[in-house]
Amino acid sequence: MTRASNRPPVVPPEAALPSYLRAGYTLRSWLLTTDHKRIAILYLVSISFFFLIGAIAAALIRLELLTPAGDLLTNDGYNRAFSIHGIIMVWFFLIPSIPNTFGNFLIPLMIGARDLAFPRLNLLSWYIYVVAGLITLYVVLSGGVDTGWTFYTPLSSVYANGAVVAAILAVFISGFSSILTGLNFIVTVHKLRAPGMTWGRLPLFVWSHYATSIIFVLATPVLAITLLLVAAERLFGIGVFDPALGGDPLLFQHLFWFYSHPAVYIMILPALGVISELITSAAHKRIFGYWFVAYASIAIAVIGFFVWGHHMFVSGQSYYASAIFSFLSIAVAVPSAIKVYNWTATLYKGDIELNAPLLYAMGFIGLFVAGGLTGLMLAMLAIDVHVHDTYFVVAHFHYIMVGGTVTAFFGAMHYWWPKITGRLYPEAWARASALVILVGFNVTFFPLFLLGYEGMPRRYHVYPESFQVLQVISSCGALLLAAGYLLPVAYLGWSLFRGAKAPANPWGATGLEWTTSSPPPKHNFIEQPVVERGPYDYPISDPLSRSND
Amino acid sequence: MSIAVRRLLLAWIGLIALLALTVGLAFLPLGAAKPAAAYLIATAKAALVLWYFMELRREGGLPRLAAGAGFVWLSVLLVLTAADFLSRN
Amino acid sequence: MSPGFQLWPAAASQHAREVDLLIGSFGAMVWLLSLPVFLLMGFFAWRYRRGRAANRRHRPNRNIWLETSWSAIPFTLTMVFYVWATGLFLDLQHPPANAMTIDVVAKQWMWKFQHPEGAREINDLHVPVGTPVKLVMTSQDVIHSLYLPAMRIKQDVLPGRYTSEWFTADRTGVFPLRCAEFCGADHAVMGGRLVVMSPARFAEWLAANDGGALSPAERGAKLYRESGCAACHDRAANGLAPSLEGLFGTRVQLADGSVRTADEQYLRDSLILPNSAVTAGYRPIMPSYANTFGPDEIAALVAWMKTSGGSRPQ
Amino acid sequence: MTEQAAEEPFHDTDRQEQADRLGMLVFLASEIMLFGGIFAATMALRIQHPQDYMKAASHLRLALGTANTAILLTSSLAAALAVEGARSGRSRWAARALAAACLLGTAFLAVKGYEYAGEYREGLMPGTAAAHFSGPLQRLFMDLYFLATGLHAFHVLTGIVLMLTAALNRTALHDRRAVLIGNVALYWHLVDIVWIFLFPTLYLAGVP
Repeated sequence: MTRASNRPPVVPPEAALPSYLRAGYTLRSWLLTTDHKRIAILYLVSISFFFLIGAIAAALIRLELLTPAGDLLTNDGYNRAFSIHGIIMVWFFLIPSIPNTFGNFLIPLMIGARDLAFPRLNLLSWYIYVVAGLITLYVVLSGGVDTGWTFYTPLSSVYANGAVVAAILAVFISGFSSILTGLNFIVTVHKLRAPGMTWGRLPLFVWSHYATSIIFVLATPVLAITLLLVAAERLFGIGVFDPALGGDPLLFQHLFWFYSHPAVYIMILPALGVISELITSAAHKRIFGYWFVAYASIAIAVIGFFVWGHHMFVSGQSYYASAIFSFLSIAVAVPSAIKVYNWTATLYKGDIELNAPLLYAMGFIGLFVAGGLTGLMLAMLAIDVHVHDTYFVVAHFHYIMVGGTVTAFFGAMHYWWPKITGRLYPEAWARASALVILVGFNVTFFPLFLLGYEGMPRRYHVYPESFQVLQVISSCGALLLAAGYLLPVAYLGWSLFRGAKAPANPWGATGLEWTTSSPPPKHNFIEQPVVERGPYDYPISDPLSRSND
Repeated sequence: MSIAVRRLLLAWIGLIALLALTVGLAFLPLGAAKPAAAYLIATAKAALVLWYFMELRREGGLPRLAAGAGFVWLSVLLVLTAADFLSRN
Repeated sequence: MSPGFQLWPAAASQHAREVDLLIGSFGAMVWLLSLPVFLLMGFFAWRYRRGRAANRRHRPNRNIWLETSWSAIPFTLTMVFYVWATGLFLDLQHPPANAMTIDVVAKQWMWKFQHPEGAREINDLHVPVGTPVKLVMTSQDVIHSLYLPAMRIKQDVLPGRYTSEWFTADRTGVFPLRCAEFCGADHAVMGGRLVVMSPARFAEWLAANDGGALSPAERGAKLYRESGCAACHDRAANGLAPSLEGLFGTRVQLADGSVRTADEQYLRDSLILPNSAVTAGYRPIMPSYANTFGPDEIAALVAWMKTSGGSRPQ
Repeated sequence: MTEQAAEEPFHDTDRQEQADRLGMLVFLASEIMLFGGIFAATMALRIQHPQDYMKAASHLRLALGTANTAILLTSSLAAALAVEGARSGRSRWAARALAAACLLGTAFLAVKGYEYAGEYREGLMPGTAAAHFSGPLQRLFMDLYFLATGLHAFHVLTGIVLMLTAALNRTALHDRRAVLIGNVALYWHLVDIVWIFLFPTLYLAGVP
């Protein structure tokens, strides 16, 4: 049942038009493809690989922290483990996670286009990502780096051992993949919308990816040049950030966080877009306050550029600047709060199907609220002075990045699985895994808030005994969380071969992507769709209320 | 000479004149206003290039927005960073 | 640092208790704002689940007033806490004038403390209860951060710059002292104890530990003499360089027309980068002492310039 | 005049042209932010050490910098004229204007190279045996100078290659929409704008 277009859904018989998966079986047909859907699959495979490596590093960290003494890893080994964990998870999983897989796959489908605006550029950005990834693998194999993912100077530029320059090069290169992806999305959304697909009819998923792309394009180059300067300092003694050479280490922090704070929104904005789709589809109801939610994405992307100084409250930054950044950081919470309240209002009087994607979405909202509100605490100057650089911060950003982004990633994986693979996943297993992930996540990361407030700094591999109970609870939770993440791998893998064939629109959802077959043919639609309704035009159960609409 | 070509030539004359002006101003005793004047003139030159050479005058709102975004965001970076450096101690 | 399980860190200053109160009340407000979301979400999911008979008639899917108010009210409430938190933070930036000043030099991976009376210690810091203590800190290598959880304060310690933090302990005891900014291999063990003692015990400790060592000011005076600074800076010298007597804390007119306060940072810069802030009326002839003096020596020289208050070295 | 067919995924050439141009403008915004890091670094140095910054900058040759600014501004004019030429159907004119822009770009690089050689002789090039500086701040300024102008020169070189490609491309010269030439010219103008801001940052800052 489709309402995005008043034409009957065009579902071609399998023989008439092969799906994108059947458009070629050779390796070459995958590696040289310009089909956005195939490139999305390439990304999915490669980011899953890096998620695994990052997770192994995380496992080492959690094992080491079982005891207060440093008995599993040496001090240096531990430092390399969390550095690799951070670098890989941030740049090789979280940043590309939702945009480059689901964004790549869905944006053209959702706006009724045949592909992204620059298909070859899209393939190029995957290759750039792969080159960067290979360099990172070299870094891992050659012994890693001990700078942390933040590369603070002068530690990274003068004192650190390890393959710092190679790691910087990897991150530098991966940045160009981000820039090209963002550019491609922006142009696609502007220039390839189907006839009738006005801005007010864009799915919120597309809005949030548009906002993300702004950050990709405008923030990433600053990181690129900054890391280049760190490498120059390390290699040639160009002391832009080295006080011994006349430079200023705080300048590095300014430039680094000018990218890295908006980068948090690169990770969370696409997730917010996913949740808007999941909630409306499960509730079979129009989103509450479409424009507020849409503009909230843009507002988050823009205001997100004004708040980076809240990472520097105790760094020696001028306290006037700190007071300004604190105020701006509180302001950025407003659009996020709007989204959460609007999702809740969307559920009100809906026709709610308690499916696995909704469970993931509700889990996301809970964790995102917890992460966001503790973020608000960190924006408060006097509180931040105490908990900055402690486990409180670690807990906070894991709630946003793992509890938020990764949960949304799994939610998206279930929701669009039928569209991407043409198979249905086993619903009962999926609900079970959603619950295991939610419980496992909280057991892993909630204790870290307490550890942080008690005063345990981050990046410690040995710690006072009084912290051990909470550390052990956290490590046990990590085991549960790992099980929760492996479960979907198993049953989704099973469903690839044994799952029931998926119809074009298994959810009864309204987006354009559900009007074409599952999986879609090479150019998405047999004929150009014409859009005549909004994105969430669900039937209203009571005909009387129609007059109010 | 068509109007379009004449317009480009005039823009170029303007640019060269501004260049002469900014070099001239550098030798006047203006004190702290000197860098401000130099950057003001640089902005005017950039605006001429954007408006006439890059033809933003013929464009709609979207390309103007795209061309302006980089400058706006760069000024966010510079202004807030300067806010720290200027107000330390 | 008693072993065993604990859920709340010890608080040993008025500021620490105020931060606890702040986070406690802010936490309460946060629950107030988020609990309805959690409850309503669960309630709606149950009440309006598919197949259950329920009244699903609803108003149009937007309500500007509702949306504006649920953005504006939490924001306004948060602003109250912003003012509170920023006020507490600004207190931390303004140590009382009578604070006891302790010089701190951080290096990979230890803390060096120097008391004004001459006692020096490593990793442990002894202070008297009830006296404001100001730590003036610099680093010899990378960025560190001196973190006193019981005081709820920390401040990054930078190479090439002075930063400071202060506290007034209001109960005696032994509290943790840690490095909070990742600084390399042994970051995790770069810490020690903050020992808060009664004034009498502290005086005893001080007497027992100065070991006949020179106070920082005395060491500075000695350096001034032995390094030949007097050749230019002495009043009796031929006006090659400004006199240092009573210089500290005054406003200095610079050659480029600007004015700077002669604080720790200014004096340090003048030793390391002498030509970036030349006093009006003098020529930029002073060589850099970056390779001659380490942070310890610079701290000693600065301490001497602060205390000499116009008197010449003995 | 030849009419090209729209490529996948576009349905008509109009749309495709707009998309290409928008893509270029978005890319240029990204380029501005890339140079932004260097501008921030020079700003920080100038705010913290205004005297040393000025003294270090005074060693640069203002005359050469000014000449190079004029050269680059003129080459930007040539690029704009090339677009105008292609659009009015005068493909030979467009080719000549592009060639002129390339030539001026090369002249810019030649002057820059001459300048670098002079700085090398004066011992102002960091990392060389002959280098001698009055202190770390002068060296840092020169480091930043070489980084900024080096990165810019790399962009100049890229621009010249792009314009040469366009000048040798018959289809592009005969395209009355001037899609390729127009986009190449956009890139060239941005290279110009970056220099317009580097000029007061590096050269003019040295005038006492």
